[in-house]
Amino acid sequence: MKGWMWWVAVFVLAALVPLFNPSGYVLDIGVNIMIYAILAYGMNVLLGYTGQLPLAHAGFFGIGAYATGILTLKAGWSFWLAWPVAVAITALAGLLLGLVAFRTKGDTFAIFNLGVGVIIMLVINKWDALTGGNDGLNGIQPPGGLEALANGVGLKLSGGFFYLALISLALTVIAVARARGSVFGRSLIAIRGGDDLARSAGIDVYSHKLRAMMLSTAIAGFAGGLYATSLGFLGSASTGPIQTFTILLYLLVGGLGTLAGPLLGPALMYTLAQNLKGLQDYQYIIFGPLLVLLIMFAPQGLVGLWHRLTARRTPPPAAPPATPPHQKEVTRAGS
Amino acid sequence: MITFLQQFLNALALGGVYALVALGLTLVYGVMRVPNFAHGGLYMLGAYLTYASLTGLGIGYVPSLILAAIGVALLAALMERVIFYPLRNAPHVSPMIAAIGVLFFLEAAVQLIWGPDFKQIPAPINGIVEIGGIIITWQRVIIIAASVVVVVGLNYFLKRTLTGATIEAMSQNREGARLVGINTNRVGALTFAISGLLAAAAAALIAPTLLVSPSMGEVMNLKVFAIIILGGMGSVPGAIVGAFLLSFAETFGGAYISLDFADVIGFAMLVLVLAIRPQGLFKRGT
Amino acid sequence: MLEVKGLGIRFGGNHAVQDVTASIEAGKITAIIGPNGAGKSTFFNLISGFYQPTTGSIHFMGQDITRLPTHDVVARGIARTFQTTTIYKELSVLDNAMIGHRVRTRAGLWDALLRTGREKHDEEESHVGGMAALQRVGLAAQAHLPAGALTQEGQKRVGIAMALSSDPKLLLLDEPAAGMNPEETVNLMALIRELVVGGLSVALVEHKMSLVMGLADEILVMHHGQKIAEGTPAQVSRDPAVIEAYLGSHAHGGQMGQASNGDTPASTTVPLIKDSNHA
Amino acid sequence: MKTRLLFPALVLALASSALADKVVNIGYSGPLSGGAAFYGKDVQSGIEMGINDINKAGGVTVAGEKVTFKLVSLDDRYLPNETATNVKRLTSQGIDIIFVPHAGGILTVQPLTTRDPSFLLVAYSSEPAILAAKNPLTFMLPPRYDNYLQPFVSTQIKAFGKKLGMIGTTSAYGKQWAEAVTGEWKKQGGTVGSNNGVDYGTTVDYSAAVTKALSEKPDVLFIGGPSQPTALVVKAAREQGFKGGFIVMDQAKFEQMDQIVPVAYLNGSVGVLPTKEFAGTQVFVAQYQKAYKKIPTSEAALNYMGINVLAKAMELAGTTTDPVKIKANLDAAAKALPRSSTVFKMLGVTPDGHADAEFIIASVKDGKYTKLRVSKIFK
Repeated sequence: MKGWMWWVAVFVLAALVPLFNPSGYVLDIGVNIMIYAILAYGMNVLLGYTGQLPLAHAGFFGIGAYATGILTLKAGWSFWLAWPVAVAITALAGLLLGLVAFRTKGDTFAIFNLGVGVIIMLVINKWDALTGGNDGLNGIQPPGGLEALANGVGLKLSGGFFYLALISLALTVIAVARARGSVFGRSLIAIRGGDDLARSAGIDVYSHKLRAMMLSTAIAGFAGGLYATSLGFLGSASTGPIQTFTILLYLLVGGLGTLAGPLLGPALMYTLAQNLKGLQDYQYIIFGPLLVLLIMFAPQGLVGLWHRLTARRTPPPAAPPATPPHQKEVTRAGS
Repeated sequence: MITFLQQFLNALALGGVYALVALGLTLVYGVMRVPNFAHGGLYMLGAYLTYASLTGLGIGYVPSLILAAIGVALLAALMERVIFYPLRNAPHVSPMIAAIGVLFFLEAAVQLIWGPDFKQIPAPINGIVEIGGIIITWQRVIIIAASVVVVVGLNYFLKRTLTGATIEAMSQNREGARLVGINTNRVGALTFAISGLLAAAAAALIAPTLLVSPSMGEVMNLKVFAIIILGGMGSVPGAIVGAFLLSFAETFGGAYISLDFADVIGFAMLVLVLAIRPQGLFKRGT
Repeated sequence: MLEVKGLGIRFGGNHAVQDVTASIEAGKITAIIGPNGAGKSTFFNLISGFYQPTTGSIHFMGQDITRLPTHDVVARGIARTFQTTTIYKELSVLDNAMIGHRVRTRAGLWDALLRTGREKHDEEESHVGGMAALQRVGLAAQAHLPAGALTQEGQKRVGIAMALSSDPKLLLLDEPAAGMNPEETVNLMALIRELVVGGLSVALVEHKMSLVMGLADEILVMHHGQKIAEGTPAQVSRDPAVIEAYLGSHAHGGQMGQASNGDTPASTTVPLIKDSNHA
Repeated sequence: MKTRLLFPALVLALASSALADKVVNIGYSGPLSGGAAFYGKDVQSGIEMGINDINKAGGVTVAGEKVTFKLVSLDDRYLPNETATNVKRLTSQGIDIIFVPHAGGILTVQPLTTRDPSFLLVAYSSEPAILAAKNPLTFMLPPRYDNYLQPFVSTQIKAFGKKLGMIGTTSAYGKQWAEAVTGEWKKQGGTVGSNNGVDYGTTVDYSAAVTKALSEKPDVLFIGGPSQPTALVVKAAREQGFKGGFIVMDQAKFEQMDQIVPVAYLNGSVGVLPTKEFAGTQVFVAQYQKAYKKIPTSEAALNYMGINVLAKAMELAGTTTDPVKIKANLDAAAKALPRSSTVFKMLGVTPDGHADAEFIIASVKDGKYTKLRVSKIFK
């Protein structure tokens, strides 16, 4: 079976789920997984393809969500207009951060981003007049026409949200796959291999990083808008570093720099977390070491393991990289 | 004027604690190039071990502090051996992500053992000192004094002892140090142990003035990272200056601008400094 | 083709390259030699835009390229390789070459997302350009192997292909023969000659004197960051300043240029420390 | 891909096994891990103990049937989206009563209460937006606090003077309280200094905020958040030489604060005390300490009461599954609650679902708690 056929099969099967009339809970899990997956795809653009650790990711998710919430609630816009505008706002915010942040490299870049992530969360939390501060934003409406549309095909609103999320996820996968498979995407991979090597190959590293950042944050904002409308309430807690770390964990489990990983990770981990709820106290006692073990022994996550297993049975050209995808930056060749 | 001097002392005590925690972090970064996100976890664990020694073993404050510091130092060295040493040649994001995993684990483990409630460590010496209308508690006097002692002691250790000089050499130039025949393996674990020691000591010092909880390390973590980036990652003087810069900015920003602003100010400063000087205030080789 | 005037760069208080005025002629092979730490690679890094010079100017084909960012320098036709086999080992040989062609394509993020005509055209062109470069270095048959699976020499060729696929007019090779056995070195020399016959100009930094003397049309000798001699191999090898420089830097200097063998530990650590300060 | 097929099956299997004879499941979604875990666990402990007590007493009789309870707790890490997922999971298991202890989660799931399947939301949060939503199936557990503003303010103005300094917490509830106290203080002719509220959840050191508030030379300080940090604010103020009185927001409890600071520091404070008048109170405190090895907070006590009121309401309504009928009987249940299970004196439940209890308010003098008289009950 060819790669794209698997994807079609997965999406067709997912699209069948609401037709079996499952409980709102099952649909909700589906929507949550898909939101996390979209976020993971966004993070993968920067971390998996470009080799930069974006620790402000949940902040941009927050910007997208709050922009959607504020535009619909306070400015009275239709969701269908507010959503794309929120995505544009997030991309712009990503550009602004990138202009400054990409002056730094490596660890400093990551921690700088973490600082920005905290600022975004604090601003959302303190700016009562705009964001509702600690009270949050309440009463964000479902997209106009979604309920009628869902009812029209014999579904409830939750079914409508499931399909909205599924379409959003499909768009994200297509966008990321196209970006990765392009001339532009190949340049990102080149940057992942090291700034200096990419520069000497003639790639405008700064401008490519900026555009990767914009794509990544735009996707986070896209997920944010979806989150805002499907939940109806926004609070600052979901925009902080803990949320970023959760996305990072999901992405690592699935597989960094792979196309299936960002979907596989959230699907597995979120379902697992749901079924571990009886062991809440132990959840992070398991997840913490899991993160360590993954990064040490399986940096490409489940997809990487799968490739390693199948590689034994297929001829070498399909062999995956034995080395982690993003090499250490080459030291400058000066004497 | 009295209010101003009072705030000055407040800032001094806070800066002392920030400096102690930040020093360990910056040393580890300097020597190992590991941005140790688990550092806040070590700090939190230090507070809990102090609490446990005080209440469980019934020993005094100072022995508890020492016990906690040794315990955390050993754990930090173990962490280096088991996790960060094997990851030394991995992509630079790997140790960072592993450290986040350790932080998750430490928090969950502490909550499981001691529960999620606030714990209180009684101050070893109660009471206050009053000088010309300015009031300071004995605990804060101890904090300020102890941080000065530790900073001076650390400086002596790095400059005047062979082991210290080795750490210095390695943080200056890892490859060079290896060529000169320094055992880089041992230095890594040792540096981690020192950083754990400092974090635990800082926690034991400040704990009597605040509440001990499993998430107390998260806030501290973010602040000390802001500090060491401000000062330049890996720079020892940078960490000290950054610590006091942050504490003074927070205290006086809170006092004269807005208390809401105090939480944001550290990070706003960080963004500003990096926008102008991406290498931090104290430039050093990487 | 390339003229530098008064070129210099300082790291801290240390002049790594100082007041170098020289030119590289079109259609020729120019070698840059000198003892370790003479500033040869720094000189390369300046020309290719990796470092910003503190003084002086660089002109290429009559245009000032002194402060251009690296990718602009590549776009104008100067490509380089690194000392070590620095390539994308986990990517295929063809991908490596296609990355080098990026500078000749213009498709960006929007083109990728919308699959525009430009994207398709550029992708096709990258493929053609990459394959053409592989053909030139004789790796077309290995195009789909992971680059890391090739031999040391193969990986060097991948590096050269990556540089060639940017359609350069001037190719800078930083110690191309390092780590190669004599037979591989001969093959490499043949390759470089072919490239020059094909219309390319080449400048290289090299320690292997056999290669330099057998290949170079022009030689530029550097010592302590300064140019001390320039000329044909025959002229240079008789130049007293050159002989002095090589003898001075190592006592048993006999054969000029076999520098790496006779180095003392001290002189290897010096550049390392310098690296760590400025990298 | 496999997982996508697997998880609905898993969930359905879990859901179908949930219902057993005569055991009614009570749902709970709150923070059980992360920074707010101590709060979520406190609330959980109250509900849990209430259920254990009811079950030990043989359960309640609903429509002639003996009914016992079981608590189903889910962690939501304080995140509203997790709360929503948890609530949907609980309702899909046929659970009709769900406790949620934070405003974000409550506001998120409020619209779900009346959708199919409907459920009764027990909201443990004082956020006014919860009542403003006019949701017919919300039972708001923390009692109204406006009754004690007047006696607090008049006591302190009389005892210390007319200048009030503000160092409350910046949670939604804290801000609301600060506003109400400011209003009442001004109404009674006092002046109020600048607001120096700090987040009691994240502040490392209160000295700076305290110094700032004291620089305005207030006679009385308004403070309050969770008990333990509140005690630290008291400590910082006393150590910086503050001699005046405190108005302590009802979230902080004297009996927890005096574990952390000498009770002499609290002299001149007004705040709330759980009453010791009822038989149920002492039993509750003693049993709680035995089971959880700590002093019960008002979180635990109020939720303990909450589950007792609910059990009683089920008895009166004659159903365990119809949230509308149970809700309709809450007021009667609160009034009919036996003294043995009373921690606070319940005055009833308002028609819009807000619990009304009588707290004993007290001032501290010479390390002793003295009851204050509430002169006027706002209705």
